[in-house]
Amino acid sequence: MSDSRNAMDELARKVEAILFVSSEPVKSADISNALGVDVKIVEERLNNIKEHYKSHHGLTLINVAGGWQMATAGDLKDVIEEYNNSYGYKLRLSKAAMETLAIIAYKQPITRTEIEEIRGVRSDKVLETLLSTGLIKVAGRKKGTGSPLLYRTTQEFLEAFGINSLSELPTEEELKNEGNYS
Amino acid sequence: MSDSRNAMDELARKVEAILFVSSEPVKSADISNALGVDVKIVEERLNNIKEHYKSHHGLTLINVAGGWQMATAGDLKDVIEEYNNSYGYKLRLSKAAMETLAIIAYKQPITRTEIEEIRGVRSDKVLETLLSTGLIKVAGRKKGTGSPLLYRTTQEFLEAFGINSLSELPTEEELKNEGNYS
Amino acid sequence: MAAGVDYNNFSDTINNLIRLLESREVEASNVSVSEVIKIYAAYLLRSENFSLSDVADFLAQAAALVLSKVRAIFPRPVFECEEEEDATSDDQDEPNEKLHHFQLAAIYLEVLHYRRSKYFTRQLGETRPFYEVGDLYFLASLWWGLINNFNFRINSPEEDIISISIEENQGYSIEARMEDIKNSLLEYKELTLNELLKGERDKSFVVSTIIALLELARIGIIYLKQRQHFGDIHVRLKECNG
Repeated sequence: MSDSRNAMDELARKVEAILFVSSEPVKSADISNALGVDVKIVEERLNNIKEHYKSHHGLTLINVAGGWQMATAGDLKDVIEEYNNSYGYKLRLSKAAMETLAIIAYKQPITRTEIEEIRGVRSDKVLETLLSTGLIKVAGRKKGTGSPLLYRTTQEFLEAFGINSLSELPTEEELKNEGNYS
Repeated sequence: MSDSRNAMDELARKVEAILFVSSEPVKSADISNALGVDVKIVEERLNNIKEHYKSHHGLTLINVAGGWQMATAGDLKDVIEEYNNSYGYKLRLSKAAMETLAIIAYKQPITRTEIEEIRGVRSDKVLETLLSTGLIKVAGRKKGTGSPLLYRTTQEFLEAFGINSLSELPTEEELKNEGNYS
Repeated sequence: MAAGVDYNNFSDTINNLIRLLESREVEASNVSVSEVIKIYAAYLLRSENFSLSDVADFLAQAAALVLSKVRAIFPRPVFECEEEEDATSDDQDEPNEKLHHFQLAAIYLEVLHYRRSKYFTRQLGETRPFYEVGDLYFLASLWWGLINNFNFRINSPEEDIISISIEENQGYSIEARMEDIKNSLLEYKELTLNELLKGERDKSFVVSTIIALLELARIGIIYLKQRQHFGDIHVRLKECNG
């Protein structure tokens, strides 16, 4: 059991406290800077904490949007949902919205017209919905006629889908070959 | 170390997870109701968790406002403060806060009542949040009955939104100018 | 609706009116509900004896009338739970291969989201979703949306909103009001009718709020609950797309 004791040495305690007060994912580099400790050592502690949580706690660490975030253990989903379902990461998108989101994720920055070319249907309302979810944002205008707005996914997008960066999405090639992800 | 293992039995894990997701103090009776377990047993687990935290973690349980709340360990106060000052300041806002910020940006100086008239909902909490971000500030009082506080955006607001002056806030035409069919 | 209503045969007259509406011989949006009610009040004042069942009949007829009108003033017959476009790929002659990849990607995203949904993080005060500070476009679009709704509310004609402004603007106003209500509920989870009205006594605002609530309930976006007779009406968001 000594390993779990080690997991919570002074440094690990600090790392844990920092993660706790941050409601958003924290980069290990930021912790490293804040505590003046090598990033590798911080990452070691992060792993230790995660391990310790696994064997003793109702908590876990998730690695998301390029950072680390404290969360409740996956197996306690039902308990938490029942306790207070307003805390869950509730996000339900229509098929049209998911499709549009996928296009933006892969093709960003992209204009509405370009999205519509791919989808074959008008997409202004879907874009409005997606903007209102915080999953995408307007990121400037494209140069040229009409200078249309460009859309991009946000940090919220990475968090909502539990990935660290866009590079974790399968490539278009992989999708093509894979064929059936369902 | 076996006591710490006991501290985190299945029930304790659930109690811990519930405390974690609650941003406010939770009454042991509420946990007892939620989990269908006697309140005394819940309190036993709360004490176990507290004990376990004491010896291993950067966290603690505090008994406040008639309920229990997870918090960072008292001795880590400085670490957290320092972290918050330099990194913990991710500027992301809820839609309600963004709405309020938008109103202040375009209509400043403005009172809370005027903001609420436009939004159609109470906005006191949102204003508090915004004040704490430094994006808005109180800028005097309006003359007249009650002399309510007036709110304004700050220099920090301009910097955050990448504009030099308020005159650069997009007009309706600029916003709509989306090329094709808008 | 300038045509006179015969006070003595009020019930028949209103029945005829509803028939005309249903056969589309009279456009529902041109009917002044408030005028009909005014006349009915006059009718009640004149006929000192009326039975409860007369009143019940009238209420049923009035409800039918209001329903026709509500249907007429909504620009689209169905207000989808969200933005779902109806045209998706129905009339495409050949499968859209480009889109197919993204449809697969969308499914992949669904899977990712399902996995992510097992973990709950702490929420400190603010409610999700979060928006990045610095998104000038979003800030501006919020402002222009809010101010347009606000100006519309303020400028709505005071008088006889049901008969006049419904025809001109109310279709828009109700949609805007529905949007407002949805947004308020996203923030506050539960609100009462009184809170939604905020002491506003402007007829147009009250009517558009009530119609918007009824429509939101009809399309399954909200729950309405009145816990006691004549008590306040509690409004809660149902789970729905988007």
